[in-house]
Amino acid sequence: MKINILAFGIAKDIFGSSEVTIDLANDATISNLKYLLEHQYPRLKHLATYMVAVNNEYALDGDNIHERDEIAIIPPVSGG
Amino acid sequence: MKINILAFGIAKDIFGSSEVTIDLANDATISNLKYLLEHQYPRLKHLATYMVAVNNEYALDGDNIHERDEIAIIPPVSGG
Amino acid sequence: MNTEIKLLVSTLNVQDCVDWVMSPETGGIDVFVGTVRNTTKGKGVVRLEFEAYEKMAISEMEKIAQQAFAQWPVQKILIHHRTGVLQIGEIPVIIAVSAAHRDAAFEACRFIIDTLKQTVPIWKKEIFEDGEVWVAAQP
Amino acid sequence: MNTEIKLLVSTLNVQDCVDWVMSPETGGIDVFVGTVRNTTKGKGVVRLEFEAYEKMAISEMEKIAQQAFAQWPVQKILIHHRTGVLQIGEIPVIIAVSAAHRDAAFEACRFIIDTLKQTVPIWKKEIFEDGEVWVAAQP
Repeated sequence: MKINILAFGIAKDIFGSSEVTIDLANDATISNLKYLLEHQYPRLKHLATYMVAVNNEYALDGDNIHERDEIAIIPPVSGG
Repeated sequence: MKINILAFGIAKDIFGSSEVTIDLANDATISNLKYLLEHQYPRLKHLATYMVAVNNEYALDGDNIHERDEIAIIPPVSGG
Repeated sequence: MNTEIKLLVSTLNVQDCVDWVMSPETGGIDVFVGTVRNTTKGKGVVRLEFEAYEKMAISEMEKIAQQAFAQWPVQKILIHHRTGVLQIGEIPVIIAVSAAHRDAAFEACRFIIDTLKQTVPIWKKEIFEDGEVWVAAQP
Repeated sequence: MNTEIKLLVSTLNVQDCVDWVMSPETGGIDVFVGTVRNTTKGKGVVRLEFEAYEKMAISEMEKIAQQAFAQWPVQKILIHHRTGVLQIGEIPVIIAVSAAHRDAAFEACRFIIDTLKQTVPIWKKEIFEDGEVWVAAQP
């Protein structure tokens, strides 16, 4: 399945875009997604840390991704 | 010596005035003053507590009072 | 001057207080705003009246500010306190503290209001429908 | 509604925030005002740029407010956060919390800003004379 990934902050700089499309297996997990992204955008591995949000909630590595989920890369936040 | 005593809050109600004059011995202490005031205005003894200020500073019971000192009765404060 | 301490008879203004403590070096400001509640111990309050021993109140508030400067790395401290008659919802006190980092601002601000309520010669009379009482005066 | 949570592109106003949380039952309001400092780790800052994942940021701030209501007896919670370009001295965030008694307002306000900085998807870029950096992004 084709999944759109939203990027914010430094992740947007790393991707060179605020949105990229990734091809994932139907039963892919957050872990699978991170592995693919880090392969394609190695600078992701140099972040202090980063999270993935699914439908506006922080997701765990084992969570599954479904078609039409809204996926976002959340680098370390620094609001306030 | 004649000493003017300023009164605030409930002390003003007890004295019936914002200022009263008391005749004190020249070497009088805060303790002596309190004793005289409580004799003359027994309702003072019913306060939760009260302090005496000399020249805008809280005074201790053993402190001496001098002519021209500014003396004030400070009932429990409740600002803020 | 890094303190502004005033007793005022007119309405206190929060924005003015924040503007006064802010500087280009400031990273965080904590502001405490006291307000007149419509009840005390379940009883309806009509209004409050504040009275101050003015010169000593200013001097005690200045002491508290200096104690705060000694304890926390804060930049500016403002204390504005009303006197006179206040209606429900009016503001008896505003304390604003600026600092490079927020922890100092929070801690100093809370110290200042807690200590002010214990030591500064200001008195509050609560006016009820059926009487009035000087707060904290009686045991 | 007892919460007002907003991302805004225009100047934040402290007085409006205090007015919104105040009610006749309120005895104390604590307000935290973040401000843009002119230096970070000794280096001169020219301006900041804030970016938010808007829908999730609102939802995370709402969660924090609900956690605060669960922990402290507070009445109303307001969180206003800026996005876009901010100059030195401008206000990125205002948090205002009202309560019958001040301890709850202080504690909830501090919890909210501390948690916001850890969980809410908002990012700050510091612009220096000679470059720029996304704050906290690199180890």
